[in-house]
Amino acid sequence: MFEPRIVCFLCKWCTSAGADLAGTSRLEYAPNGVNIRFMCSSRVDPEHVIWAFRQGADGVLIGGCHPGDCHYQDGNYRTQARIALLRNLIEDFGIDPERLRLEWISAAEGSRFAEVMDEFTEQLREKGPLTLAVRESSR
Amino acid sequence: MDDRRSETEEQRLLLRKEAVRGEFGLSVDELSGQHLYACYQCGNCSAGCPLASEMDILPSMVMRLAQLGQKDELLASRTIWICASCFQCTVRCPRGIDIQQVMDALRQMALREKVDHFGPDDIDPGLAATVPQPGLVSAYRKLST
Amino acid sequence: MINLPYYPGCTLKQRSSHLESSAIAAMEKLGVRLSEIDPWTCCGAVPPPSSERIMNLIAPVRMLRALRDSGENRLVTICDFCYNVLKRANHSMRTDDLRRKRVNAFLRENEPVRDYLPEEEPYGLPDYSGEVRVYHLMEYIRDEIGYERLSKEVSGRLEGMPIASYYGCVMLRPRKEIELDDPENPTIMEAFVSALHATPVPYPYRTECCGSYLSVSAPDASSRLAAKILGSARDHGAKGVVVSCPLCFYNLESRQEQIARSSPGFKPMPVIFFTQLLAIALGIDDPDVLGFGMHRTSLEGLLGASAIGAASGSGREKDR
Amino acid sequence: MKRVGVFVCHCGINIAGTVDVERVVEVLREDPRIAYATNYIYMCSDPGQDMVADAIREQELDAVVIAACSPTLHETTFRNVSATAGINPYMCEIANIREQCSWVHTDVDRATDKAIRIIRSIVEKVHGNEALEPIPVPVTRRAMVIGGGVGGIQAALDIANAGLEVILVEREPSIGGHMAQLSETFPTLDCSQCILTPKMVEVSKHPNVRLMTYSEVEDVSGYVGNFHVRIRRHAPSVNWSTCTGCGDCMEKCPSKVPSEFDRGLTERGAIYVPFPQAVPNKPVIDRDACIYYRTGKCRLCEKVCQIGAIVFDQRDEIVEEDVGAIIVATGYDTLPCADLGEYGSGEVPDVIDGLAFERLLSASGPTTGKVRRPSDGKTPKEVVFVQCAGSRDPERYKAYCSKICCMYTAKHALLYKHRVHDGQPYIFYIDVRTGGKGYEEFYHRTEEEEGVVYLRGKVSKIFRDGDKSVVWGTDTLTGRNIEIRADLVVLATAIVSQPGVQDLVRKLKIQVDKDGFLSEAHPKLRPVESITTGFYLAGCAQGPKDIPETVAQASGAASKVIGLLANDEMQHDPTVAYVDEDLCGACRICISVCPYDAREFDEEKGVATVNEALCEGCGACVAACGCGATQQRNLTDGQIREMISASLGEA
Ligand SMILES: Cc1cc2nc3c(=O)[nH]c(=O)nc-3n(C[C@H](O)[C@H](O)[C@H](O)COP(=O)(O)OP(=O)(O)OC[C@H]3O[C@@H](n4cnc5c(N)ncnc54)[C@H](O)[C@@H]3O)c2cc1C
Ligand SMILES: Cc1cc2nc3c(=O)[nH]c(=O)nc-3n(C[C@H](O)[C@H](O)[C@H](O)COP(=O)(O)OP(=O)(O)OC[C@H]3O[C@@H](n4cnc5c(N)ncnc54)[C@H](O)[C@@H]3O)c2cc1C
Ligand code: SF4
Ligand code: SF4
Ligand code: SF4
Ligand code: SF4
Ligand code: SF4
Ligand code: SF4
Ligand code: SF4
Ligand code: SF4
Repeated sequence: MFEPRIVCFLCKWCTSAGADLAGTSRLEYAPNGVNIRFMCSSRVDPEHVIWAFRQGADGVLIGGCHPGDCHYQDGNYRTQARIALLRNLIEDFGIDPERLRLEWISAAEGSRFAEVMDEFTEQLREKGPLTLAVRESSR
Repeated sequence: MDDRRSETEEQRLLLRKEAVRGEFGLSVDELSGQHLYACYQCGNCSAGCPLASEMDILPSMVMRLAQLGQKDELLASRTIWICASCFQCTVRCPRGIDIQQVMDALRQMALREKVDHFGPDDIDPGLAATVPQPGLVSAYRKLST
Repeated sequence: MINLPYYPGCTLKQRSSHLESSAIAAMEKLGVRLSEIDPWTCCGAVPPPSSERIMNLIAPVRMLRALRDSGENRLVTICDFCYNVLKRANHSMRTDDLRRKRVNAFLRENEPVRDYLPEEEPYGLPDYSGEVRVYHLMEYIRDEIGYERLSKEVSGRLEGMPIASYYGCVMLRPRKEIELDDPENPTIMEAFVSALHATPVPYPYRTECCGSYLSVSAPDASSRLAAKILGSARDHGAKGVVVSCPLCFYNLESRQEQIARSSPGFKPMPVIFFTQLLAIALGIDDPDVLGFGMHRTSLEGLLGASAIGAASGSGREKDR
Repeated sequence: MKRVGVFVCHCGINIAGTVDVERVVEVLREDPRIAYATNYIYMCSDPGQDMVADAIREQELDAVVIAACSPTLHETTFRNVSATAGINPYMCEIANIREQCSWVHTDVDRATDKAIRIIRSIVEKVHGNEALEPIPVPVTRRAMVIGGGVGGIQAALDIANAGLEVILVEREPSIGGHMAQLSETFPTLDCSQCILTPKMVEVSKHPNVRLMTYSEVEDVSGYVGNFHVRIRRHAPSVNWSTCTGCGDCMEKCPSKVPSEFDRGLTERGAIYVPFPQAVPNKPVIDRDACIYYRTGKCRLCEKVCQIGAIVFDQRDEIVEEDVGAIIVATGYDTLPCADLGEYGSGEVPDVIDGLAFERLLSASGPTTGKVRRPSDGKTPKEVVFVQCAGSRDPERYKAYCSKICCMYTAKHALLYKHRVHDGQPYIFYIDVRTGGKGYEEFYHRTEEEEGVVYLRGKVSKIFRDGDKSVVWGTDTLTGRNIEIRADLVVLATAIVSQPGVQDLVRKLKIQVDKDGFLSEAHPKLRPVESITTGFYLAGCAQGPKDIPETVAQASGAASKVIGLLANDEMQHDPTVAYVDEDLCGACRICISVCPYDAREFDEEKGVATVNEALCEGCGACVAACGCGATQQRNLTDGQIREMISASLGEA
């Protein structure tokens, strides 16, 4: 079976804490993602996402606090706006925009985090590996 | 003893989710363009309604019964025909509900299901000859099919 | 002389012709010619053009659109019902994208094919989106003529006359669509009465509904409301009540006999259209214009026997 | 290249049960980016910590990665260990292979694989890390409190009692705020003046408090710990240092205007103190009301003042001060009755608001506590109280619940019954909200023992008829409409934000919500702090509150300030944003995205800068910078790219 590789950018205050909770609650989920912890989802630069795809990621997950809960007031609104634009951009690159996922997961939603990881992994399995002209050439 | 209990039992509104968030409420919402559940039962609409004393159910209670899906009771009420669409309730509702539209929606539903409440035969010919057109037109449009 | 596009509506042509005749004559004196738009159709008369049914909007929008296309941007109307319908139709063309599209599409489809239109504009003129300002005549007087000027133009004939204003239901409401005045604490009619040198009488029932079309379907209920309104005006010292709506006039004036029957102790109260009041104040006394003959309740208590005698010598009642 | 050491923890079987730690170490030892790798059963135990410290010294490591539990648990522990072993604490990073790996997976091979990727990505991060020191920010150990209501007074006293200096700035001629207007206070019915006046005096006499009444904040610059404020002291037109407060001038002043303090129920002169217990008890001349300022004639006050304290040409004075922290306690206002058209637009004389009724009830008020109605001074026998007047009405007025009016209306009805034994109070309500200790009991007492009639419904219209005020309401419980011909109507008008608040928050650069109440940093966990560091909130300025809550929040804000000012310096996390000046294209996007106003523009150099003391390190500006000029310390774009690559590489 194809095992997609996922890069997860998680904010420290909500989603990473939610992922920790999934751990303390011993919720099992697919081990396809590696988490990179930022202070806030608004630290995610579109470049990072594109870089991840070019380096072999089949999917990118961005996790932030629910709207209104951002530790830095409105960082997640910025993220949302940026990601919406980015979706169009990656589509132009020939990347299925569904491979980029934005989720609001709070520190209390461990099970949500597990669910999202499973769901996303399954979705990417169906899509198969990402083939990318730029990636081929860089390899 | 038993009889009395069954009587009181019948006076209860039997709530089921089909009634509370069912077809009826949805069609009232749709026909009126208002959200029934925005109503928090302050009673302001009733308090200011100039025709409240002529009604069997106060406007705020119409809203409440509609929330609870009590279609039959509402469509049989006198209130929906007595409401003069004067907008008094509408301008005062703290939740911005156009109650007058809800009344209109209920009238329409009643008209669809039943006979006309009011038709050309019911009008006094003398009256028909003198009353200004808006009165006649409104009465026909609102009270008959 | 200013030419002002004017929408009469059905009632003013028939059962309330005195409202029209007095308005035209009075405005003429103020340098404004009310010129009837042509053609016009019934506005629909039902106050709530309910959100789901665009049909109620077709007739008013068609007229407003034609008016705009003829290069006008104003329309005045006098009947409160017409005003309510036209103004709200206009409001929804301004604010409701969906309805604007649907109504305009409907109008387009039913438009006569005009083959002289250039290719690139297959749909003719642009969508109507509320470009015309709809005035109530009272609003036009307030905003465009101004009460200050008005009070200089009128004679002192009404000096000190205690008159209660009756607003009825649809002239002010609903607030967000009509925006003529504060529906809870309006001043437009009282200020008008003052501008005519009469004395406005405040009373609590001035914005309470008179029953509207219930006079047709539930006449007793409407009589009871009318009795309260007129009684309240009287208790506060009014000698007459001024109205602007034909249906209010009917409920408060023409039905006083019925009111008296159902409310013991009721005393007749003169009721007059604001345009009649304006005409008198401007020195008009042609009985055909004032149309006191169409009144069923004597105006003597308000205007005095001599004034009425002169004016009501003959009157028309078109429908009879 | 740095010499990086990796320490893989078993956590008993918590990690080792799913992750093959032996294999992890083996693989990592092959990695050219890693100088040293080892594993241990409990890394956070004393022997584990010693092992890390020893390895740092012996292996001459520049940086370490601890592959263990979540950084929220032991990041501090291992950074301290690193520091004791002689490397900069920011050279230590945690790879989370427990919560985010061993505990959530069961397949040993795949979990081991994932653990290796996690560790490699963190290894790349420490390679890019630089040694950092916490940013020291000097602190001015003095505070300012804006607003001298009960909230501001309490906060000022708490700070002053902790030995710190406070400046208390009040806009009106006297401190006291709204509480000074109240009669008795729910639920215990203590006399408001009796409990407030001693505090007013105490704060004015306190050696650590500098009281500035009749003053307003002109502007504020600087940042937490180092604010510079300019305060405008309005000219009272009286020399307060010589004035004895004898009151002769006020008695003689021929000008009369409605008294704000008495809600227009009485009049005051142009030269006045707002109320007899005012602090300071020195008069001011209201120049708009003074005949002399308007016409050039009068000066009667000057003639009667024995001391010669009147100074007509006195000018406003600007005072400049440095403070380290600012508490905003500017209180509330009430919705004007004039806004309520259906309740008579404020034109019905016997329809008054709650604060006016407080004045009628107050023993020191215009009627010495006897309830008399404004129109003709008669004792009202039937009084209607209208709750939620302008509250809970998103359509026309305020969407929120004003929180205190249920309680003060119950109090009003009860006090009215105490004053007028044969009187009948009615209360129209939608809900009765009594969330507070003893509040529900108080409400029951009014309802049961005092014979107050509660009517559940909103009042739709009030109008005057003869000498009565007619109230049309409804009782939704019986489904009947109600008419009451009342002698007096009291409206529980909505609590609204201070009209001047927009102007103030612009000067302070703090935030307000859509209703004009000050925004707190977090609704649950940081309710007394503003979003902007260094500003604290107290009382109704933040939202409707009663006195106990105001005082609690004021003390909370004061203790935050005392904590902040405890040292001469504060430590600030150094993982902040910074700018490579050569790359900056001067687009200023960073300035617009920063939620903390930490970004500024250096006009001289033509580049954007970061105020490190204000930066919270969210990274929003870094991501927004199109030129790559802005970076974040120890989380640069370069580091992130390496982390991504490592996490996707072979395991
Ligand atoms: C009718 C009524 C009855 C009440 N009864 C009770 C009761 O019985 N029990 C109870 O617990 N609570 C009661 N309250 C609530 C009580 O009044 C408040 O909780 C309390 O007054 C809040 O205090 P504060 O300091 O936050 O605000 P305020 O009392 O409003 O004080 C704010 C101060 O800041 C000043 N200020 C404003 N802007 C500026 C500026 N820009 N610069 C400088 N100074 C400024 C103002 O002049 C004022 O002195 C009642 C409220 C009302 C309306
Ligand atoms: C069903 C429910 C839902 C709620 N939902 C919300 C909500 O959505 N939002 C909200 O803001 N609030 C909510 N709350 C309220 C919230 O739980 C409390 O406000 C908050 O937990 C109070 O914190 P506390 O520290 O005062 O008390 P607690 O949380 O009770 O903590 C007290 C601690 O002291 C310890 N302790 C007790 N006695 C001793 C002793 N003698 N010696 C040593 N330790 C002792 C206890 O073990 C406990 O750990 C909810 C409450 C309930 C019941
Ligand atoms: S006024 Fe509005 S919210 Fe109040 S009861 Fe009527 S419909 Fe409901
Ligand atoms: S619109 Fe109908 S329900 Fe509303 S106030 Fe008027 S008569 Fe009453
Ligand atoms: S450092 Fe963390 S993972 Fe290791 S033994 Fe301690 S608690 Fe467990
Ligand atoms: S008369 Fe002079 S001393 Fe007395 S209060 Fe007035 S200003 Fe002060
Ligand atoms: S000068 Fe002004 S303050 Fe002094 S007494 Fe005259 S009016 Fe009053
Ligand atoms: S506290 Fe009571 S009276 Fe005040 S707004 Fe809330 S519910 Fe209404
Ligand atoms: S990192 Fe965040 S807080 Fe710091 S300067 Fe940038 S946007 Fe402002
Ligand atoms: S966003 Fe970047 S380039 Fe633009 S001003 Fe800020 S630092 Fe300079």
